[in-house]
Amino acid sequence: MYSRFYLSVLLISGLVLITFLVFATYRELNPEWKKYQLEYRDLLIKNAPNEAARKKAKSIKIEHQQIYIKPLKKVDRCMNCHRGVDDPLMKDAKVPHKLHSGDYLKKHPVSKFGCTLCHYGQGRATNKKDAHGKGRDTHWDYPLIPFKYIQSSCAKCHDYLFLKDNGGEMVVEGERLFREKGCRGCHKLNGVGGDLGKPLDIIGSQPIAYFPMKYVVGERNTYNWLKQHFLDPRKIVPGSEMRVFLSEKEADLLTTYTLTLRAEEMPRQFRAIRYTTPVPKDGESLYKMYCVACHGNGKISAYDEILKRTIPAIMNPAFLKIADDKNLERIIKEGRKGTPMTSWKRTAAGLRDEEIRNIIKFITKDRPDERPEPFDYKRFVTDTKHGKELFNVRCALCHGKDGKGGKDHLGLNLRNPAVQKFVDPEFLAMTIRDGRKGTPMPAFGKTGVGLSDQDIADLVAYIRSFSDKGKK
Amino acid sequence: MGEVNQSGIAKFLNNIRSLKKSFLGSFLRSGKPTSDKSRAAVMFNNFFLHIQGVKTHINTLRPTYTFGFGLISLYLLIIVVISGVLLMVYYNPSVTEAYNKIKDLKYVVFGGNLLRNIHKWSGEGMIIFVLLHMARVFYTGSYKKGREFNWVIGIVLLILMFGMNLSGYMLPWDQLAYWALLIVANIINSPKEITDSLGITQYFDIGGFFKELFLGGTNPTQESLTRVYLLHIWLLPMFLFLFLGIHFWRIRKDGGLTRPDTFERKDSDIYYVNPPEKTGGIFPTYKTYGLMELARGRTPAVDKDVENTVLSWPNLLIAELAIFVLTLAGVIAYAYFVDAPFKEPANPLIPENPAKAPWYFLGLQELLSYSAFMGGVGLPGLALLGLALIPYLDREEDRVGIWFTNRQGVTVALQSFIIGTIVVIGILAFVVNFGWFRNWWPNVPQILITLINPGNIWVGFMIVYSLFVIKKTGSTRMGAIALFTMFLVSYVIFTAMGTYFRGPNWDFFWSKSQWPIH
Amino acid sequence: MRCLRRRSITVFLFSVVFLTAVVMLIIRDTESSYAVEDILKLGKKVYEQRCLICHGKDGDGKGLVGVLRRTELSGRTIETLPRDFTIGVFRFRSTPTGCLPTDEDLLKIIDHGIKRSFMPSHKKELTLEEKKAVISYIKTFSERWEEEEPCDPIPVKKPPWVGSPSSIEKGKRVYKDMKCWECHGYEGRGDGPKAEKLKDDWGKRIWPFDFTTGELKRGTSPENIYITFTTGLDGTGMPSYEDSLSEEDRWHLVSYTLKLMGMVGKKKE
Amino acid sequence: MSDKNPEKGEVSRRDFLGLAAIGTAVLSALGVLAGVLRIFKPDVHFEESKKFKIGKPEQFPVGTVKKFDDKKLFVFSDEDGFYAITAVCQHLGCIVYKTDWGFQCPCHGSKYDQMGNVIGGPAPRGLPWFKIEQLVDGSLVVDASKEVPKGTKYIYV
Repeated sequence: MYSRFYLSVLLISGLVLITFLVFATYRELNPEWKKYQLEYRDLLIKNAPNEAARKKAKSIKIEHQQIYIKPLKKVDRCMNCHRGVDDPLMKDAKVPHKLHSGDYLKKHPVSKFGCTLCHYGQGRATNKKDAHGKGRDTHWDYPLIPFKYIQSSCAKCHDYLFLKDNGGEMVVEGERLFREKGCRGCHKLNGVGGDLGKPLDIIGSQPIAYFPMKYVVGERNTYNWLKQHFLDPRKIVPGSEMRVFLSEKEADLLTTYTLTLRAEEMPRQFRAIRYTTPVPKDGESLYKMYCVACHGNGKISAYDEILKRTIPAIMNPAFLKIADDKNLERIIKEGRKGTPMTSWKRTAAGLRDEEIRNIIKFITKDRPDERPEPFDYKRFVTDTKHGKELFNVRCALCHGKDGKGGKDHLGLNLRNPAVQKFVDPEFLAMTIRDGRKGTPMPAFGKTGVGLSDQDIADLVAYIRSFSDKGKK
Repeated sequence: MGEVNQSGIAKFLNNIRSLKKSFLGSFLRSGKPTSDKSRAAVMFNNFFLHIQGVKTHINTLRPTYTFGFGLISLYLLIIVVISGVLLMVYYNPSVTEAYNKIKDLKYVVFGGNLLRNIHKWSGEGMIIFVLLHMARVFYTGSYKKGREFNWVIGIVLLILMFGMNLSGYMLPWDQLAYWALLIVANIINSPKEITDSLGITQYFDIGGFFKELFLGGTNPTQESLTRVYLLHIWLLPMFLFLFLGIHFWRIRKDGGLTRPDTFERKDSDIYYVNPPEKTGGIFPTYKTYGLMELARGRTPAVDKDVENTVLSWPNLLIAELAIFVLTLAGVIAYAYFVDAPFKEPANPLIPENPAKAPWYFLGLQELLSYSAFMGGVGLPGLALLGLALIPYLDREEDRVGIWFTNRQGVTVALQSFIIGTIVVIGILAFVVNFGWFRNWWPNVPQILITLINPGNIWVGFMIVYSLFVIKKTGSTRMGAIALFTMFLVSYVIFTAMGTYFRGPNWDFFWSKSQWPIH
Repeated sequence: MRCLRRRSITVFLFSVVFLTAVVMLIIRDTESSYAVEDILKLGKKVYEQRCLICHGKDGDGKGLVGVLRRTELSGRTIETLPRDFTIGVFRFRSTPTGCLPTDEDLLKIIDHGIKRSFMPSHKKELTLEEKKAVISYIKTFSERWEEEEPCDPIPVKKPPWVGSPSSIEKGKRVYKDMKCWECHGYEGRGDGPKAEKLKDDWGKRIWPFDFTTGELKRGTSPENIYITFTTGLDGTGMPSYEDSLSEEDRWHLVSYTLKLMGMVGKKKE
Repeated sequence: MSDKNPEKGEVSRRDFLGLAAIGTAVLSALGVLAGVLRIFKPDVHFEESKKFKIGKPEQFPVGTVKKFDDKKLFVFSDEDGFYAITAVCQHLGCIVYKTDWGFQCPCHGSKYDQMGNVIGGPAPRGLPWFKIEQLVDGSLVVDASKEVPKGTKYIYV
């Protein structure tokens, strides 16, 4: 009777509509977690020790499990699938029904702490992929933390002294490594440290987008980025100047420690910090914290491919012989512009005067007793022109024609304003005359190449004239 | 007394007994529509139905004439409104809560994810169908003969609909939302480009003023979310419904949908309509025009082609119902399979790379990457103005209601389609390969780029080409067809360019798989 | 603008060619005018000015500068001593293994220096005549130069397919079969199982090349890599593969080496 | 009435009254509209101050660049003094990053040189420089609401 076309359209689309409504309802009624809960119930029934327990197990309800932690504003729905996590009967069950390993849950009841506080992952999610936060399409910045880094979560509430004996060795070791590998030579933490790298204060809680994931192998998450970049910084960040050479295990330790550096702070009632860990103040520890990344043991001077320059041997006796404390303090405090050596004073990198003095004390512990023979630069009348000729023949090989040193040159940058400004001519002259034993810098004086004192004075005058030219 | 009481109670009991009948009778006043008269009365007496005529022209019911685009847009709007109200149950316009609320909706609300998908996709579906509707109205010349103003209303509705979609995009407060909000705010800010060039920003910062109005500050904050929310759920819908009312009212006043002056009924029409009964009924087809018996109008309308009309009940209503169910089924099927995008929580410190606006604005964003002002304000403004002016600049009134007017129209449309495609792709290829002024002369003043950029050149070409067509064919309608076809082509191509071929740093990539991972 | 630049380039090139021709004519003229003693005298002077500080007074590589250290990207510190001329063994030759290098080989080293070893380039500092003189002087340090004649250089002709994916794949097999990885490591990082205890012919600790660290000492080009495979590096653990590998296989190996060095087969960004 | 010298443009009393009444209505409506618009703009925005302390001058050794992520700001220090350049791209508000040659915006590929001048991409204007002031206690304050001409560097003790 009615129009055939529209009626058939109505019929077909009505059928499609009903089909999809049925599909959608089915999908909504059968979420992934239900399967796990049913499995869990079957396990309970199977493992029930007595009839009463079996009866109880049979009456268990399949429903949403949610932990709401008010002070943290956290919602965890992990127990939708991991319902057996605090059930002692599930000791031998398989994941996801397995009882939580160790006795952590005794002191950290699930109802108070939830799961994602330590394990991360997306607590609100109710399917495995989203909840574990794996893959980029889950759009979750804090995926489930690999088991080997899990200890980083302990440091949210516990102090290092406690962790040391109570299952947090990796954090403690990581912290030690962090100090001894000299990370703070380049990175600031709590406002103290060098300026070359990025500040690390909240690095562990930065979103994934913060890290350039281009070269990361395997899953692209913060954990893998951190570890792989500890193993080979230049592979992950091309052109990185990070000087770090670690074994696999050390990289894991440092990753664990880095992950403890987070922005959020636990509310008081969660924290259990009893002791503040003392920060070492002695020269050796400080040297390791701030200097060791570049200067190593300070004994040898080598050209460095990473920084593209020669790193001076600051604990070389020949150097210490002529460098007095005041000179050293000035170098450390002001830094050397144009080199990676930052200014370490209180207002820049954040070291206290006392700490700098301790470092100097440590550096100069091998200083030879004898003092060098003074050069007395002032008594000479100098000729920069002659100095220039000498420089081009004698010094340019290593220091470069313009004295700038730099790439593929053994010598240091002599045009460096710090050298020009702070290093007195006496020091320069003595260095040229006596060389630096233990480094490629030979003695140009009578004992070595055989330049006269006048020649050396001319050279010094020429070198010092760089700064005048620089200004023009 | 007792007798009166008794009879009163009896009456009352009687009333109760006949409650169903009397209630239904008051509700469905014309009774079961069995005769033509009662069918007409149903349409007439019902608030919701009376917006439609009692009789409908067969042309309106032919699916190949309208394809139901306008109707589908309306139904999508209804679906959007209903699903939107349902979403409001859970949504909370707060920068800290909005994101979590939507996650909850996804994970623990029965059908919540589907609901969100339906809301999202029917909203975006509206864009497509409104544009198709617009194209239909245009190509059948339906903006003429008194319908000029309704076309303008349609343009207003188009803008409002874009605004609704856009403001909705920002509510989840994820990375997409945040950066889209920022980009839109800066599009609003883009008149600065002109005021800067003129050096009057200091005194007359119109872009900055509106940006501030929109964001409630200088950066997207809670204030911005509140304002966007207000726009999305109240201000824009209110105006949308206001103008929608006018739109429908005008359709009715203009005599329903357009149709050819010389309409010929085909045998195949029998598939679409329930043919009018030749015998019986109150409308002897030989006698009267229109609804004189029922309507207390002044004069019977002539020229209604009454021979080719059929009763709206049931013909029109069954068609409308069919299309409604079709729309709903389509939306739900799509929403079942495709999830609405939802990314990481908003992070003001780390921009998305590429930071893309929602897809329907990516054509604009492509233009924006040449010049912010022209792409964001100048060209869209010009395009909307041009669209609105079409009915006033093309006043040829013959052959309204026929697709492409005539054979020449088909040719012109096809030619402009081909030429438009080639020229747009040519311009894009040129820009991708050789860059623009700034790549050649880095110090070129901005005003020059604002005035001469690929977008402007394209618009200039469109105008010149349609003038050329007008001159060649001697018909303004042909010029309009050329212009509109090119507009559609460029909208589609620019949008596709922005969506599929632009990657990080807005560089060109053949496919997303070539994007550098970052 | 561009036209002007092109013209100035033409003028510049032309004048360079012209000047070179003039200089070469002059040099050829003056060359013959020196007697052998004069050449040695000049050589000695140049040597004492520029070489002595590293290579030592007697050419034994024990100059004042001493050991040169260098920390690679992988963090290992390599110690280098300047070449000892008294043994008469040279690494960077174009002649077969065991042979003396040609004068051109030595000249090339003086001109270009040795990458990553602090041997600087003397191309601009010395005239050709001085360089030749210093080569003559260097030859006086070892008796080998009197007893032997340098062999003929090995011809190098690069096939066009070097660096292609299939060639890389074949090279990878050669790398595996010839046990290159024993020293150079599985990923070419110079950390193979044998690398730990590698010593040169005089008992000094040496390190296999880490391909990821940068330039080849003799300069990174496919030809140079090929010549290294063919001639070997005398005095080190790097043997010559002239006999054990076909020319084609050696070129395949070059492809793979280039891949390890990250110079081919990298996805374009 | 209206036929009274309409060509002279004279207005009768009643017309005048009508015009005045309607005019007043329109004016008051405009006034109300302006007042309504004004509601959207609070006297103070509910956001962080545009002026912020960045620290003492000693904290910026000569030759350093510091990026203040949350303030979207670069602070430079060279021999001639301090200067602050915004990190907000002037095209559509993305955040630029520092490169060897200047600044690069990830969104639409705008490029700026070291001074913040546009050298590529769609950005309509260079990155603005902000005013730096010094407080009594010696610390530096960047005022991100006040632009200064490019090249203005501040020298403080």
